[in-house]
Amino acid sequence: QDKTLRLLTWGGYVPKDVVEQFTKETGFKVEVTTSNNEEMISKLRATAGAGFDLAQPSQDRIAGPQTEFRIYKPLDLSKIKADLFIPSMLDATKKNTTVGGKVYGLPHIWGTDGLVVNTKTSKATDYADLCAAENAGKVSMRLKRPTLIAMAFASGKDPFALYGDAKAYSALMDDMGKKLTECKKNVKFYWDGKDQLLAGIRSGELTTAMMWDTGGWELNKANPDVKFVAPKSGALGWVDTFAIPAKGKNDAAAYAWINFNMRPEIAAKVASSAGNFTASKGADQMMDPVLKKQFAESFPEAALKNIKWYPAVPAGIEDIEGRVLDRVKAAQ
Amino acid sequence: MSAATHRRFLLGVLLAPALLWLLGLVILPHVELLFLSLQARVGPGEYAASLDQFRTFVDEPLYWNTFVRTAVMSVLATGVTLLLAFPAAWYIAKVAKGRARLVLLVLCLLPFWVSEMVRTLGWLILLRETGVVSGLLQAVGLADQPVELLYHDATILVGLVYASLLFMVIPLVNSLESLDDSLIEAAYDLGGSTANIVRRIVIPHAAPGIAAGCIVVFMLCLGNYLTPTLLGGKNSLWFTEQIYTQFITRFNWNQGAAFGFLLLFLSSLLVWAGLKLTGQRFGAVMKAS
Amino acid sequence: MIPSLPRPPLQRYGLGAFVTGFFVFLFVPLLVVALFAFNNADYPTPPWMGFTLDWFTANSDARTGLLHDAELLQSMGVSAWVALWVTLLSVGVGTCNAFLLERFEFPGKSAIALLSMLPLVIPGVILGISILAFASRIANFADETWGLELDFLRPGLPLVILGQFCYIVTIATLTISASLRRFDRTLEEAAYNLGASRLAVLWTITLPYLRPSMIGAAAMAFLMSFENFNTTLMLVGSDSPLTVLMFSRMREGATPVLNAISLFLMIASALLALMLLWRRGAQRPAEDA
Amino acid sequence: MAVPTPAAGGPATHDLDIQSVRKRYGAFAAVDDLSFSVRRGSFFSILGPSGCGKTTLLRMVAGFIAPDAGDIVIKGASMRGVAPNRRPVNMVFQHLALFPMMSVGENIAYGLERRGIKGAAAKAKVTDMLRRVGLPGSEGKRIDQLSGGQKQRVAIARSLVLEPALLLLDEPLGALDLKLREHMKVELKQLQAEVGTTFVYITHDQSEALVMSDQVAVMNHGRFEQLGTPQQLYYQPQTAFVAGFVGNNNRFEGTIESRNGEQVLLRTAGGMALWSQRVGTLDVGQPATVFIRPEAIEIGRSPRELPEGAPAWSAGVQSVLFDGGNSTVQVLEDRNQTPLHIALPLTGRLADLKHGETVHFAYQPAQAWCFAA
Amino acid sequence: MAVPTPAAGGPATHDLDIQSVRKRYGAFAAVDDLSFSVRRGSFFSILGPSGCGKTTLLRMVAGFIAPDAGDIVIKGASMRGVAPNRRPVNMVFQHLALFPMMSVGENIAYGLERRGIKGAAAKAKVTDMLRRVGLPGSEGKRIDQLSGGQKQRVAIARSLVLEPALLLLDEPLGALDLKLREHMKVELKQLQAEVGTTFVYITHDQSEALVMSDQVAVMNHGRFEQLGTPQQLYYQPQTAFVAGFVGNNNRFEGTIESRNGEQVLLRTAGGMALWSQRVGTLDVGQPATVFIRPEAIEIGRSPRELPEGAPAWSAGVQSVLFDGGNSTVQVLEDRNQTPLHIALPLTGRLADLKHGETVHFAYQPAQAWCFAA
Ligand SMILES: Nc1ncnc2c1ncn2[C@@H]1O[C@H](COP(=O)(O)OP(=O)(O)OP(=O)(O)O)[C@@H](O)[C@H]1O
Ligand SMILES: Nc1ncnc2c1ncn2[C@@H]1O[C@H](COP(=O)(O)OP(=O)(O)OP(=O)(O)O)[C@@H](O)[C@H]1O
Ligand SMILES: [Mg+2]
Ligand SMILES: [Mg+2]
Repeated sequence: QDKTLRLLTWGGYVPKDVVEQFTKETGFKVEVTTSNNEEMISKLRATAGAGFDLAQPSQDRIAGPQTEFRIYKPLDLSKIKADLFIPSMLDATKKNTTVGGKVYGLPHIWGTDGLVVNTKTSKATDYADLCAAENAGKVSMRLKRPTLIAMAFASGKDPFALYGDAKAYSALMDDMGKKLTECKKNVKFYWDGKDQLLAGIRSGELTTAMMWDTGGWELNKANPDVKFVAPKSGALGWVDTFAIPAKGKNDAAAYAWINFNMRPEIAAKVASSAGNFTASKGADQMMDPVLKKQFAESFPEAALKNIKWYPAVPAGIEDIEGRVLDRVKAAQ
Repeated sequence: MSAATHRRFLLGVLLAPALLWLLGLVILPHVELLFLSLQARVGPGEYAASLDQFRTFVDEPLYWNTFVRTAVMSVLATGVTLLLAFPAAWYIAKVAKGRARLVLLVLCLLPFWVSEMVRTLGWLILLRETGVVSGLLQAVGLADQPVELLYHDATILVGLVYASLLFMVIPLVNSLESLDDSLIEAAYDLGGSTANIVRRIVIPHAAPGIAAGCIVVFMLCLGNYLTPTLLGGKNSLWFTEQIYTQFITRFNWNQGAAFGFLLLFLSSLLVWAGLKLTGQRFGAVMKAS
Repeated sequence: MIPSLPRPPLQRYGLGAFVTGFFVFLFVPLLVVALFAFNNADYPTPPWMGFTLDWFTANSDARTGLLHDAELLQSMGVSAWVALWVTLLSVGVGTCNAFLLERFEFPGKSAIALLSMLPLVIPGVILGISILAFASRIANFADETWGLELDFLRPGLPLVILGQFCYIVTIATLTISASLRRFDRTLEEAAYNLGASRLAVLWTITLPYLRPSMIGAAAMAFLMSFENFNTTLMLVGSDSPLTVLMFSRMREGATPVLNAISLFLMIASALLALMLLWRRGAQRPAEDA
Repeated sequence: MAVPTPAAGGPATHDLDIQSVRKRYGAFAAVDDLSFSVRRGSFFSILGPSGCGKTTLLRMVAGFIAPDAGDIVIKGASMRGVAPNRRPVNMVFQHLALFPMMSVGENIAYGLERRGIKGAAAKAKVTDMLRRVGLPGSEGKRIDQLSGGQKQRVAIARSLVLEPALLLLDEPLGALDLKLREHMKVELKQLQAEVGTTFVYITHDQSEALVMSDQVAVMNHGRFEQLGTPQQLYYQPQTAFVAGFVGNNNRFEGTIESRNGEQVLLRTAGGMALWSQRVGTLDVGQPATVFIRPEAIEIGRSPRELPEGAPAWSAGVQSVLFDGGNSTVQVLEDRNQTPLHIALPLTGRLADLKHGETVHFAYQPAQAWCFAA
Repeated sequence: MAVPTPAAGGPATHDLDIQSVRKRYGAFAAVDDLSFSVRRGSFFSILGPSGCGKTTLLRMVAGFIAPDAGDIVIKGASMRGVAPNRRPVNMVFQHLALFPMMSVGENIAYGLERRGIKGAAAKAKVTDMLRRVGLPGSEGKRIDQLSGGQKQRVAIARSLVLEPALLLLDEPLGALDLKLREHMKVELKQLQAEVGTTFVYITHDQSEALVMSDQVAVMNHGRFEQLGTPQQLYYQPQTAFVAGFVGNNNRFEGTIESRNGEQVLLRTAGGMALWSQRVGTLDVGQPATVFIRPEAIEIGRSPRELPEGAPAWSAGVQSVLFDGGNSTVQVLEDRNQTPLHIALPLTGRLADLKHGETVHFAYQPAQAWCFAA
């Protein structure tokens, strides 16, 4: 009787035509709830992993919550067509999402965090430029962990290396907190919704912001002056995954959706709708040429190499970051 | 007697839903909240009794500050709402007649029937740097460049006041309507000035309504999430936002519960103090709302 | 002051101007929202780019108008569904409560009366989290002890309905109680005396008398449920009511279709208001008696 | 105290028999061991001050309150354990209790419907009833379109249409204004005479009770002080309470100075000596109260205008309460400074009295009553 | 129509002068070109049916409504443009409008405080005033602890303490129950006599107006029908309206058949021929109305009991409305089946009349009044 797939995912990951094709092929209807990492986790936590048949958290945010709340099911890799994935990505993701010897996540879409810059009015090239005096009042960032981590890289530290050492990490974050506090006068607002930020840049109220690549490229289409810039100290790389909630009711549909989505032609469609890149092998060739061009422009060879991929977040780290972020927000 | 048993049976039938509601949806959930707040995580999926959550609140000035700020802004918003709503309520209750009064009252209600989201969207369109008001100011020459009206504390205040007006106007209209015109005429006839009549006759009479409106508005402001998050600036801290953050982005239900409980407790304290100060009783006041 | 007293022009026109300003303040945000529903731009914000009906009717890849936005329409359906249940439950239980509180004496009554007003002053977010936490505890307990999966206690529409019901029933109780308190009990005695059974008295006299206030409470409950955000946010599962969907749209990228749906809501509530006014107008003489 | 005696006639001629009925609220007896009967087809009033237990009594008859002791027998059948909606009595409530959500016709048809009488049969009865109370064709009117008097009639029609053995009326005229009340008094009396239903009417307004009733019971503190025709109550009060409560009266307190058969002489504290009819046993030296009605006192500008033989006093006019046919004058008796009020003749002969004038007055001792204090 | 004539005396002896005052609501004249004066220290009543414009008139005097035309002069000073809180008048409102949020003392002191009288001086005045209205020591009571009559007195005290030139009272007894109203009537009259303040009192209850007033104006449709002492209104009504409105009356319509000086003979449709005093010009052939008061008719069981000389009729008793001193009997005149009601003698002589008995009645034509119809 389970004819629907309840999907908890990100905005833009489920284009209409893809759903239509999927339904035609498999008979499963798709019910989409869009969300973000934190909300996905907290929702699944509240339901103890019920309510959805497939979720798409980032790969670094699977292991921790899984240990803590046991909200996912181990994946049955035999039901996956592994050859549809870019092998290196599949392996890396599997490694990061393994808890107790079981794999909980498969890669889907990847992208980076970096700077969106209106090149007419701002010359920013690294995260530190967000706090440069010349950009005062025209800058925006999120008060979330990526910002802290980016600042750490910008000041030459490797926060990921300190993930295991809570004390050192805490000290580092405190420093970054101070930095962000000083930077606060530069900030017009801390963005929370993508739309808020895009509107700000589009209208020229903002010149520089820390954001995902896709947003930058989206703006670039309308205004060539706005570019996504991979920061000198390295863009932050993330991979969104497929994970099956612990009490998902329709695993068959979930696996069908995964396999369907990783087909190169589908993956390409999804990727261009999301404005990002995919872990599907062979989708590359079918990508939107504009996006490819934008990617090439933002990521010269060196920048591509310099991408810092998020490792799995150990428990406790987020508490440390959270308190620092709260302080930044409270600072006058 | 059978009439008495019949009555007891009826009482039971009526008492059941009320008790289910109060126990199941009000009391026990809050007991659970208290219980949660008194626990702390000691390991993955393991919790133990602890006062850590409350200690965090005391130790971390941030939370304390946020709370005070939220309370102060809410009190301020309540005051402004009262000042704005009173003349309007007076007009509706005492000056407008017949159908006009009804129409005005419905006009007051209307904005509150559309979602709070819509109202906030309206303010966003109006107040943003490239928004309507900024444009108007430039057009009439009061500003020579775009003015950012969003993301200030004053903006939050406007938003809060806007969101609360109805809840002040209705109890005020109700209590002012019950004020007999002849009392005002009598006071005037005995030589009272407008100010004196307002102070001696109108306000004492409307006191339960004022208190009811103030309590509801204060609580609404305190518990508001949308307005401070969407209209508030980078410095905007709102206690509900903290609770939301703890629950949703930090997955720290225990801390969130502690905050929730503190908010409830401290706000009740404020309301209680307010009632004591003005010599009102909660039950009577809520009936006036 | 009141019209029967001489009012200095300053007072008179001052009050008039204030009230005009008050209503402008109330309606300007709504008007701009409505206006920008026709903006030929992809974003629900200024600048004005020309007139279009796209946000109602378009169905292309670039633009999805209200009429074709399945997600939005579905969420509206969800909201209506939730509101319907909340209304039914609130009015039903509210009526029971009104009878309980106005017609019965029992030990602990005043405590129950006081408690029943409490949800009005509990911030919505806290109501949401406490119910969430409590429901999770029961569900987890059932799961761990008996392996019983109590789905309705997990975030989802049943919990949303319960959460909204929890405080909306207070309002229904207050409204219906007030009406029941005004009810002249000799009407019941008269009917009884004329040979009606207890049930017939309830059915032919008391409930018809309460009907207007029950309808009022129902309208209120429906609207409050429809526009609730704070409590709902904490309790939603996979089906989003309209407000939650609008909130996530506003964060994740909105088009003027938000304005379009807002306009739709405004028109719907204005129609409802007109209907109420018309009904009230028809009943007027009866009420005055 | 006079103990009320049941009216004459066997139980078959009685629609209502109250047998030692009692109702207490805590230690307070609202109705105190009361027994009486109401003759079929009569207009029976219970008259008493506020709080004396009238409503309690009536509600016991209607069945809303269960008596603590005693029995209520209606048309020969005991009402013990019979619910209000099964008793052959109907009640007209003080504020009428018309159903505002129903039209006049629906109000009147309500009781019929409850008995299962619907459609044309009910309609015919309603039409007929409305005609009988003088409101033909008002079926469709809303209650709030009626005047006070019309509402009154609808309330009575609503009860009468059920053809009750007994119609109970709880101060139904209390809410009306003066002129309308005067008018409704007469109308109600006529209506009762026409329909022939037994009416039990309670009121605290003595004028209503006197004008309308065949029998009046004066109630006080849960007991009957006296039961009789209006004329009996007015002209032969049995207790001081009845004398004071029914009609206006001048009241004098003092001690009995001498006795002559059934007449006694009372000396007030001020020194005035008054002959009057004694009621009950009463003898020289006892403290007592004399009542003389204002209209039982003859007044004139000169002693010659007074009937001969009776003792006469002179007095100074304090103020004239001119009220047309009901005018009275307040005077201060000259010798003892005793205040009295005296009715002025209907002819208006003394309407021009002025403050300070001297008048003379006298009364017939047979029209004055003396009770033990 | 009789045009009211201002009372005698120069303006110096008048506290209130109404000069051609008019107030219209749309085309409807609530107060229609009215002029009159109120003598200093008098109790002046305005009596009229509901909606005749009494409240409108009083509120114009108090200043709550501005007249469309004319002037209101109080103590010789024109009130044009003077705000209500600056006029030397105070008002007692229909529902009293006591301030429930203040104690009795605070209520009374309110007006004093507004004049800047505070502390001991105010306190003394309040104490004195409370004593004068018979409520010494009630300063601290809450309003809701007072009975209806006490509230009444506090409301009056609150106004009187300001020593107004004029006290305006808008049906202040309307809300009280019958017994209390009877009592307050007398009390109010005494109070006015004691304090000497001019009272302007409006009411629709003729008994109140007659009992209390020095002068009564009967108002109808925004105009005065007649202004005079209570006795004048009662015994010499100037218009049919006054004759019908003040006191009870039997009313007969017909045409004038013959005239003899100031007396005219009216023939009713039923054929009854009645002699009466004509009021105004009125001649043979004109349609007219005759009023005869119930108490102006003599009644007896046999014609011999009636005074000689006057024409007499026989009639059948319809019903006796026994009400002690105010009893009347409704009869149907035998020949023409004309219904009348006749007052029964105060002595109670005919209180035992029964339905169907034959009685005889007669009246003095000098006590009957005939007006053009
Ligand atoms: N439920 C009750 N509990 C306690 N005392 C009561 C109750 N009902 C009535 N009483 C008392 O019983 C007495 C008689 O009341 P009842 O209503 O019969 O008086 P009443 O003669 O109808 O007076 P009124 O003319 O004011 O209507 C009063 O003193 C009243 O206070
Ligand atoms: N504001 C108004 N607008 C229109 N008509 C009015 C207004 N106020 C009073 N009236 C009319 O003027 C007339 C006189 O009203 P007013 O209140 O003076 O009567 P009243 O003699 O005091 O009657 P009552 O004895 O019922 O108090 C009434 O017919 C009333 O309908
Ligand atoms: Mg009673
Ligand atoms: Mg009036």
